[in-house]
Amino acid sequence: MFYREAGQFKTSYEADQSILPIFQDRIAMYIMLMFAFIVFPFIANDYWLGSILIPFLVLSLAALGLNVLTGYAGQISLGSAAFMAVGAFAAFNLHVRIPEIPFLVVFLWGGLCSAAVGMIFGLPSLRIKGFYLAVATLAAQFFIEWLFTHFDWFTNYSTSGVITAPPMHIFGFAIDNPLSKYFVVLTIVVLCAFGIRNLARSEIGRAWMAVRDMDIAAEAIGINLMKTKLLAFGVSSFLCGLAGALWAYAVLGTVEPQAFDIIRSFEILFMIIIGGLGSVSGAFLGAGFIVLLPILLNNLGSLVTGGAISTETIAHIEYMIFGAFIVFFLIVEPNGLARLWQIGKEKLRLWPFPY
Amino acid sequence: MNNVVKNIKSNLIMSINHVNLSFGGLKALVDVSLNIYEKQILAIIGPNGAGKSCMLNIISGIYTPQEGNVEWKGEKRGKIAPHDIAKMGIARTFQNIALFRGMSALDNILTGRNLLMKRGLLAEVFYAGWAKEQEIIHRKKVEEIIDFLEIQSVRKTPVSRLPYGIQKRVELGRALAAEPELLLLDEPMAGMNVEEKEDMCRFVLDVNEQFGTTIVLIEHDMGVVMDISDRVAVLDYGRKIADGLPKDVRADKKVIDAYLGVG
Amino acid sequence: MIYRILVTLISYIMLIGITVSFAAEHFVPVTSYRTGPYGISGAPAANGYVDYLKMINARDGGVGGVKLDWEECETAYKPDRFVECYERLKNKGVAGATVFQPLGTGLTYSVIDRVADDKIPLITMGYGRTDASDGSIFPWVFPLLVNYWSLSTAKIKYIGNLAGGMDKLKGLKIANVYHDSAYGKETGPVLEKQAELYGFDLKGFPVAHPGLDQKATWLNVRRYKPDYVILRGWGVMNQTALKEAARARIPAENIVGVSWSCSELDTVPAGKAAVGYTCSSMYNPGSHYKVFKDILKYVHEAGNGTGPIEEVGNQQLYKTGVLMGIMTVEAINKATEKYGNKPMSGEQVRWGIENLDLTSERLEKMGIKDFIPNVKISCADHEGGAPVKFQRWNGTSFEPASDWVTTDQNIVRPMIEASSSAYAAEKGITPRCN
Amino acid sequence: MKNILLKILQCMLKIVNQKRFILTFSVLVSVIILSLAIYLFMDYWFFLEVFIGGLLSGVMYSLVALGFVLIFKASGVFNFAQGAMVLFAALTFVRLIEMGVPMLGAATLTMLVMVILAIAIERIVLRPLVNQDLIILFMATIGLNYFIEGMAQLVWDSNVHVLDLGIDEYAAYEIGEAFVNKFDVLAALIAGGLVLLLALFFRYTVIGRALRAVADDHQAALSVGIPLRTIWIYVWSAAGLVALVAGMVWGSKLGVQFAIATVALKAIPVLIIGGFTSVPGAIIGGLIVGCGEKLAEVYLGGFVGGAIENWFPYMLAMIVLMIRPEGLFGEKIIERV
Repeated sequence: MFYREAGQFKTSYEADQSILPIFQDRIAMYIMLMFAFIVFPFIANDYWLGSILIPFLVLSLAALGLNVLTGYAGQISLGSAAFMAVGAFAAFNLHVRIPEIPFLVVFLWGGLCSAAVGMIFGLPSLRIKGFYLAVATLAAQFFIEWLFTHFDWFTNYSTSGVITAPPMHIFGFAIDNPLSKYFVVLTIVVLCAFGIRNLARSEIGRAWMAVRDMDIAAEAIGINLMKTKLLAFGVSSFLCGLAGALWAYAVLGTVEPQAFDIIRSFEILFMIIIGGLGSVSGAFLGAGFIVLLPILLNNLGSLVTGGAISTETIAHIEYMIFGAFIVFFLIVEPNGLARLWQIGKEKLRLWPFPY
Repeated sequence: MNNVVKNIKSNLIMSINHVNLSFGGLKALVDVSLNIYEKQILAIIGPNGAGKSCMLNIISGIYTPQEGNVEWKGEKRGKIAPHDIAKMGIARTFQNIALFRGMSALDNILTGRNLLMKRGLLAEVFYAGWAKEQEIIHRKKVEEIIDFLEIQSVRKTPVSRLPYGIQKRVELGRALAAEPELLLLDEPMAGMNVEEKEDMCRFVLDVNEQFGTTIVLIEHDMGVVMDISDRVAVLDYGRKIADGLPKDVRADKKVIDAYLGVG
Repeated sequence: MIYRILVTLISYIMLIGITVSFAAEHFVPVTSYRTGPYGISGAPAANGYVDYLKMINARDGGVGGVKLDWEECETAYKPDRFVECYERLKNKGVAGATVFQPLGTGLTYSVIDRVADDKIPLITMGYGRTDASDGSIFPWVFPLLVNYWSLSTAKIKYIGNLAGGMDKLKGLKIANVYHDSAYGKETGPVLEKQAELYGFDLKGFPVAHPGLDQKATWLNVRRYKPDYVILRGWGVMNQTALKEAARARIPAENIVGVSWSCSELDTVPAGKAAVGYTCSSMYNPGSHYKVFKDILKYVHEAGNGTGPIEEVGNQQLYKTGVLMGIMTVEAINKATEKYGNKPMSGEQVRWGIENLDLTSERLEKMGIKDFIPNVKISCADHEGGAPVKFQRWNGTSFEPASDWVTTDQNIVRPMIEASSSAYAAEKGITPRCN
Repeated sequence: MKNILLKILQCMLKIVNQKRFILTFSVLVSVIILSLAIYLFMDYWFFLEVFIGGLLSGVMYSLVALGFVLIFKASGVFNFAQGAMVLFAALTFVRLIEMGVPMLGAATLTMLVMVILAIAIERIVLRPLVNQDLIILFMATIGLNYFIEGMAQLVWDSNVHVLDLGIDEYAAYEIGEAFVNKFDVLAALIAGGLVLLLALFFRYTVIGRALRAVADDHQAALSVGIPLRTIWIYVWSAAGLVALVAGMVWGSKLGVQFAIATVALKAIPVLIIGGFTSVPGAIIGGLIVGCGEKLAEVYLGGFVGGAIENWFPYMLAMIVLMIRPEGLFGEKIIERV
């Protein structure tokens, strides 16, 4: 009824290739952005902003990064957390060594370092294919974790390996309360999301998908596999690095290798798989699922039972429900939440008529 | 042989000289030489496993022969990556369709133009400046191809949902998008019904005439081959047993034997 | 179907953070970890903590006539989950949260800045950020009783006694087998300082997390031929270490563990390999103290025990949990003495902790006489530098292996002040207390 | 005479040209050279002990890796839940023993439970997802992993349980000055036996053949009338058996507790070196990883501050893959055009 493309004629290819060709989608996007930027800050309390929305956004960014690599370019990676760590530590080190440097530069630096490392560990992808490629990224994961734990230079010789992240300042404003942090994170994440969307619909994006879908054919039509794959690794780890820096500065307030362990890498992989490979919205949906559901269940646990059942039992039931949910969603829609959203839209397109 | 030489209306674009190709013990091609002349349609025929596809794979650089060499426009071609060969102006389709299944027909054909596009990360991230312009320009070109192949209606549909015949067309479109000088078609009409075959023949001929593209195609349907090709080369067990005008080849003793399995 | 589920989910989500009206009670946030690789260690501690709170409510009707109220939150030993719990619980209760006890060093670090902003004290008993013992720089953090560095000085003293006097340490070889993490590495500097002070030879052996297979490490240790081994592990690493030590023919008598390698979870699975193993502890072994009797009487026999009844007074980490409870309650109690019998806020409780003075009489009254030593907290000293008890595992239970061993603040304090003042400089904090 | 020699030479060249040969050969050579150097310059008894110890713990890893191989071989799925299954099996086993069930009975009962689990998994998870992409099945196992972890600790508990198989863990054979732990040797024997069993099973039984068929092509297997579902049940049950054995061995080593779910991580490099599809590969991979990491830790760790055990196996695996992209024993990936 309300979701109709009919009658929306594109008079130019430009219009047809715009980011959201369908009018209603654009509206929806504007509304969402408005909510994110204007409504949430008003209605949400510090708990919501600080410990639910910000982590959610940061991890979505990481998931977005991985989705570039795995979803678009088809290269599996189990080292996202390591690249996050690189971002965090690079940012921190630049910051403590050159304190007067503008903050956005610090974040960019974090991203770029991570991108460089990512490309190095991406090199094997030229020879190793499929699930075997996971080994390269796993090597990155464990090696980098070990590196940061062992060499005190990275932690600026602090007595304990854990560093408290220095305070953030952007254009002279102190970014110290959840609200301001939320705005910074949100802005960065939204920009990145649009950036990736643009890449996905232009030459590079097509090259990535070509490599993913059929690398021999891609090569035969003149796509340089090596360059394309490495570019994917670079962009992906750039986003991960950015996410890592944000995680350290905006979420935890500490920089420690243990915060970026293998478990985190798996989490991020789960996000894009559950959210939907090769779609920007998938990254957000997946992150929502993985980040919010446990917190939600945990809250419900204490909310509903009110301490009648031991917390231990609740914790274990949480695990089970979480796992059950994953399987359930797969059976309902194997291609992830993003696809589910698609189907919903197609249904909406025909509503109220069945065909 | 001489009747061929007589019939050269055009000059040599590629020549394959005495190539040998073998996988482990299996000899796929033995001392095969083949000349490809500009603006001609060359058909390679032969029984299954005669090494036809191997020829195409050598031309498009997916295989490199152990012996022999390939000359492109008079100069020898060393070991060279397929994507560079594509840049030289050689495009191809595959025997079993090799489309990018995750993408729409439009995107598939657009990807075919990637090698004509400029790459710049930042510009594309912001989808600004020349990045945007080139998208529009190439989109126009692609639309022309889409019109030419009469697949306007399925533009936006994911290729995985398209019927076989249409997929073949899209793949042809992807190859054409690169505006190649030499177009390699690996069984473009396999598994098609009569109408589809006729369409495809028309496309092939049109491409050859309108764009003046040289075409090498592999085909089993003798009728088709004899109708559309200027020259026919016959492979059998990795050896070239005949090469000439369709009518001569049809009359050739060795060819008949090869097909009827005599001798 | 799915849409309905999604909708319900979302509506539930909206419920979170909406705070209901509270009764007039002291609110004690209990952040525990009962799942994940460290869950086995986290669960008994949490049980002890909650049991003690329950017991206080049942026996004394709360503190100063005001009942205790608490909510448990699963952190899974992850900093991000802990921060979420912290933010969730910090504003609950009439007067807000009284005091947080993260029971994890990484967790501690992630809230050190936050507690200062939210004015909620942080008790990190026997763990956490060492240089936070300097109360003049860290007003809100309390590494009570004994921090990592003080502990390691006590350990060297104990080893000295074993060797027959500190002068005998000269020329001895001591191996430091540690969990390869921030926690494990932290005692490195202070040990080296003592090594050069007493002239013994020190070598560190990191164990890769989580330490399921330590053959290589212990072969290295054996090759080093140490006279004594310091075991600084956590979780599954400990018992594996003890077993591998036995396989490497290193007698358990020569292995001295830290407080976090000192529970039945570490010794029992190691079987006979652990017999004779000694480790440090903040309290005396044995379950004969009144406090445990009370817990049994008022909580478990009343049928609302938190964990299994066997662990009461018998499980080391359970005792640690009880000790956490004791400190929390005593702090609140101290605060009520000053601010009157109403729900205490974090700020008031902070004063309470800072003025803790556990004299023998007080301990007597609390039913924990010589369970823990006397301690006195001051504005500058947030630790108390309490002496340490060493315990020996005899195959079935821990028994005292030493008298109370005092820590060497002459070594520790300067290091702490150096480190904390550096922090102050970095953050631009002006020291208090004088 | 001359041309015979030539023939032989050619044959040798043929063999030498195979990558696998080159690899194993170079490994062998380097090991020999290394051991020579050690014999001459170092405490070689100690080296021997490290070497053997490494091999033995390697076998412990491959014991876990086997479970992955089975399921991957038959369904191409990387079963993320294998670690959880090990935990579940071990917990069930130890709790039954604590209830006073004799060891053999406990083992049988646990096996029964694992079979039931396998059936349940097939019914509830795999059947609705048949003919889906492998990545999706992989995801399903992720869900399973969480579920089983939760269930294992809910049904039983999350305390640490001592599992005593009645084997003295500290007795050791003494080879010169080197100790070789008897328990480890036994574990190695168990693993070896299991591999032999599975290898025979795959080779000679009807189910085994069906399994291989399924592994090659689901559709084809179905079309010739192989019941995919029952096959899956068999496979998951077999994986359950492996999980049980691994759980028993690791459980008696570490005590049965949540942490043994994490040994799965140790299995990944083993799989990658050995190849996901090869049962003997899992063992060889385990041996390489085991003694590789131990030697590295003991002889190289010192130079870089130690604790390199976590990442060294992956670097090793990476090198192997650079030479042979499908692992030492994995089936060769052939791309048709």
